[in-house]
Amino acid sequence: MSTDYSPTELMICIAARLMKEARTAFIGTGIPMLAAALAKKLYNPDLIAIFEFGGIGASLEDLPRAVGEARTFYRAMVATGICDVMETAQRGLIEYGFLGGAQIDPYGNLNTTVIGPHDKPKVRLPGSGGANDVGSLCWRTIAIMKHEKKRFVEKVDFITTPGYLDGPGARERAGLPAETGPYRVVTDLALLGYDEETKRMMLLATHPGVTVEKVLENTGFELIIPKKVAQNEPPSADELRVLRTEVDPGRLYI
Amino acid sequence: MSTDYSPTELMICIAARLMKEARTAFIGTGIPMLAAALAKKLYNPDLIAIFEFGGIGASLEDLPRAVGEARTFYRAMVATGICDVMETAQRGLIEYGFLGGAQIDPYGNLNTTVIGPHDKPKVRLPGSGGANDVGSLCWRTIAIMKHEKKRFVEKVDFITTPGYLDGPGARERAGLPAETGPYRVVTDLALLGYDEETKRMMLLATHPGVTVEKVLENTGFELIIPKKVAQNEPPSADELRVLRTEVDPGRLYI
Amino acid sequence: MEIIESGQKELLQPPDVEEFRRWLRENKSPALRDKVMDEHEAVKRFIKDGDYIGVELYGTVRCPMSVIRELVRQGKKHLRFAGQGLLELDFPLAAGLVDAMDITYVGYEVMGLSHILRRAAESGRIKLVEWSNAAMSWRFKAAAMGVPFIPVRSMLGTDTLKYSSAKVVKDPFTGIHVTLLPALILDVGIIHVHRADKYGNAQIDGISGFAFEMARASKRLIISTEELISTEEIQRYPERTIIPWFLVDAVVVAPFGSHPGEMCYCYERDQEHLVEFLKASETEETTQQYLQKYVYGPKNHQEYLDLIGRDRLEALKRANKGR
Amino acid sequence: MEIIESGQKELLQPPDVEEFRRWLRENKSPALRDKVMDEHEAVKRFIKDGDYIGVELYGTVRCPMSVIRELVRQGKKHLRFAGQGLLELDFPLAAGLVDAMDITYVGYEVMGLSHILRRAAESGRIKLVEWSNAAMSWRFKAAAMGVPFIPVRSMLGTDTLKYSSAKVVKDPFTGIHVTLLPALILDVGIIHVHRADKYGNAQIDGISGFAFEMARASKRLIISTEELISTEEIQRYPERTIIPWFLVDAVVVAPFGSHPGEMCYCYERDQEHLVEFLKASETEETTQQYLQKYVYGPKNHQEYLDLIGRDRLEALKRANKGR
Repeated sequence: MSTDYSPTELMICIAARLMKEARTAFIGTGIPMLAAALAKKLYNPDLIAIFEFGGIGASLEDLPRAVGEARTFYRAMVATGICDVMETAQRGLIEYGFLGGAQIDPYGNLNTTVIGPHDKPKVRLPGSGGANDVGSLCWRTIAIMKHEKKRFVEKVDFITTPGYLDGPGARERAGLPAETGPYRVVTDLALLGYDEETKRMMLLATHPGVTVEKVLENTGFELIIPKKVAQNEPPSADELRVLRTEVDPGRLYI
Repeated sequence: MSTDYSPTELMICIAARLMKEARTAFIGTGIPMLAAALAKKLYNPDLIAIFEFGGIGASLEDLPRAVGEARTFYRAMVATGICDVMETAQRGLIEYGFLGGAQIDPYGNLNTTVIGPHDKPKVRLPGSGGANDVGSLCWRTIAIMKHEKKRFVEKVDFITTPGYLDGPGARERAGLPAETGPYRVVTDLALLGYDEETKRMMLLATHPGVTVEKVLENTGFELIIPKKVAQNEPPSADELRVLRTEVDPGRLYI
Repeated sequence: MEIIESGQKELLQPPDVEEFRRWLRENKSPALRDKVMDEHEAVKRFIKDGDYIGVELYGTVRCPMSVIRELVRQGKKHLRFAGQGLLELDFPLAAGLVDAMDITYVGYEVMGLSHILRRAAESGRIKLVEWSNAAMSWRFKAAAMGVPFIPVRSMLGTDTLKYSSAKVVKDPFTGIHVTLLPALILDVGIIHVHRADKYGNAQIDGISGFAFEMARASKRLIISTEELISTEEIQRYPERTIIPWFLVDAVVVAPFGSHPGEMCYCYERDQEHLVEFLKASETEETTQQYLQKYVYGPKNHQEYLDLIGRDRLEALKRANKGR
Repeated sequence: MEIIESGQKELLQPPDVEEFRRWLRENKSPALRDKVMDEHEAVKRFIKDGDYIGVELYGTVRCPMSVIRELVRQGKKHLRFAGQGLLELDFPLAAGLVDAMDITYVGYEVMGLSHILRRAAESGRIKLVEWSNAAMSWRFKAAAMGVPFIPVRSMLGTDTLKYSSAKVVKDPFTGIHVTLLPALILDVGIIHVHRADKYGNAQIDGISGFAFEMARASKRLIISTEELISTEEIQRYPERTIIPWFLVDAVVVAPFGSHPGEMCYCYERDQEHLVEFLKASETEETTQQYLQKYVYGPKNHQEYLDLIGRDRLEALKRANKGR
């Protein structure tokens, strides 16, 4: 255990621990990449990292700087194209997907398109990118977010990427593949999940030194607080060592 | 001019002459292959031969024995797959297609599926293969047929491959690409085409020594006979020399 | 989009992409396991009575014959096939193992009709549903995409459509009629390749037919390969991996695996043997004699190759001109 | 198949596959012509005011920057773009050449938002229609197939669909709802590749993004290439030809053509230059200064490379580790 770590490092470690049993994961640039690399090194060497533009099964020994660059297929067994990768997800062969966003709502719906009205936005964000596809087609998605009231909102300005939409059964009614949907949210304050019955977001565990109250203060909607809220372990010495000396020794991201 | 040639050689030469202006042609095994090779050598070196399982632009210096074997892409610039080739045709990039069949009707519809009822056939034929696709998607199709009454019938037992279906506008009404359809029929007796207005088969030219009457005797439907029926030139000495010594010196097909 | 026309034949295999997703999730593992096994084990473990099977090939090219002979040897029953082929369909048909086929082409191009198909179809012993070559490949493509259908502009207006299970609808964007082909999800796919590693990462030289699509449309996938190569070699040219390991269940090493068919850049087809087979196939009796000699007789691929003879195989290799 | 939902945004480019067929028939020639030309000629001849343009790339990878800079230099107007990109979209946006985009992602991944897109969108200067990355590639795939739409299971239930021009229908085979994406036929496609011959036969190393689909979805196609190779080399490995010559109108030889982006197995991206651009892009004024210096200033790709400097380019090459 160590107390000398950054919030980003903690988020990476929490996300990596979620990958302990994962077989395949759709990886985006940034924290998901580091989490996957850390998980591969410490917990799950068989984890297959998949990048949307065609890299499948990269070693992740060198951290990619972007989702399409050579390190996403360095020593990989497959270098294909985006249609093949997305269709692999559409067939149900990709288990986990990582997502980010400017806003998230209690059902895990994400906004990366606009703040304000679509045709005259206050802030124009990049757009869906592969997020909508990952959120539609993977079995389980994990959102990585900064935990702020303006980001955790009752209703997102624009549903770029489907969470549970407006509640139980809504994904299936819309035509999205059955049994898919949001699984976890990793923030700088806590680890969250979803209530099985209502499909609304639920606190699972707070980070070291973070109270339930602090989480609630930074959440703009009614969050389900179960009777027992766990505490996340801080990064272990092992996790930090591997993260800093092997995963990102050049400190590209951390 | 030569009088010492086989009916097959004549058919090859007639088909090759049809390729004088062709840019791209979908080639099947047998006569179309020889016609394309002969056309490339004598009339149209730029003719691009396309084989359904992926070979595009083969030299045809060695005759393929089958539509998928290495000579269909020997010294070709592209070796791809069947979907890509058929989609290239679907986009309208393949001009000519060659077809054969057990039966043909006045609208150029072809049968290669069954003689007799489908579920209890008198003769089970191979099935469509790529024929339906070639007949649907290429701009112009050329049928190569033995000219017999039992093959040139008023109504084919089974429309495997679309000709003009039941007449003018029928292809478009069915959803087939506009302005496509049967163009010529090369038989061992004659060269035939289609009347622009009725879309019914029409005699264009008889082979050397063949009378219009002989063609009619061997046709099981009412054939349009225009006022002026041309005479096909027999194979020239040049055509025969190239066919025998360069196209098929091993006499695989002729 | 109103339905304009529906093919009247039943769907031999439902395009249930939800069931396909669930099945793949529960049964497929991306773990890097050594999957090399002989054809006996591959067929025993991954093909079951009643399965719907697809075989990837074109003409006599890149045919997974060693696996097919083993399938016949093990006498798997009540099979249904994606019907595009030659010997690889004629053998199971002649052995009485096939109940139904989605057929596009069973025949020998310029060498003539399939006598075995004729006997099976004309006696009414098997159910046949009609498609075109492209349609069958596109049906695999739809399954590979994980969607229940794919729109195309083939088969329209014909009896091929009428005796299929396709549907015609009006496109809501442009108003033209298009054929919707139902996805074809295979219980088992069988593909012969030039080289693969022990995990199943496979490369194919030259044209690739419908290998890409069929591999992705298969629940279980048996790869046979001319050559086993190292994973390092795969990793060096990852763009050449046409079939990734996580789709593959068995890797069967089978040099001359396509015999009597050919393998581009490797060996020519055995025309003499093909003629021998076609002659034998003319009657039921001689067909069974052929099967006895070449399929049931040798107990595995090696014994089959011994029967054909090393000299003959080497001659087929020498006849090939390479790249 | 009843229509369950229709995206409310207009189709920026109609999926008229009949018109596409006619256009290709009348305008494309498979003749083996030498198509090598400089970027000035390629842009002048094959890009017109009002065109709908697609640029193939992913992140800062394999970006056809030399052609894009020339496009901006020639000031082609009222363009519409398939909106997935970074600098190759930001440059024309900043130059005021773009009226509308089918957008999926314009941004810099971990490096942040596009300031140029923000100014264009927040001022209401451009029309935006929303899609996902896969949806855009699938729309190219539909066009490449020559069909007006393709069914997928993405975008359902979201505002992304509502602000698109997709439609949702009930699949007549299984009853599930699927999204129908309209085919996206490009007036012009621009793709940068590792190597091509003078006719336009092109090879790409490593992942291929959506090059295969986009090349086939384009009426006119400009290829820029790191290296010109002989047709003999193409013929030796015909399975490596990802873009066949008959799709290609111009072959522009452009070493370091992706700069400041990277080219896998060749050179790394120029991170320093990217940061310089991103900083400049923060205000309208500094953006125009950047364009003045790096786009309008050099009169062609060679002058641009001279401006960047040989040492720097060689360093980017050395930093790459190859296969």
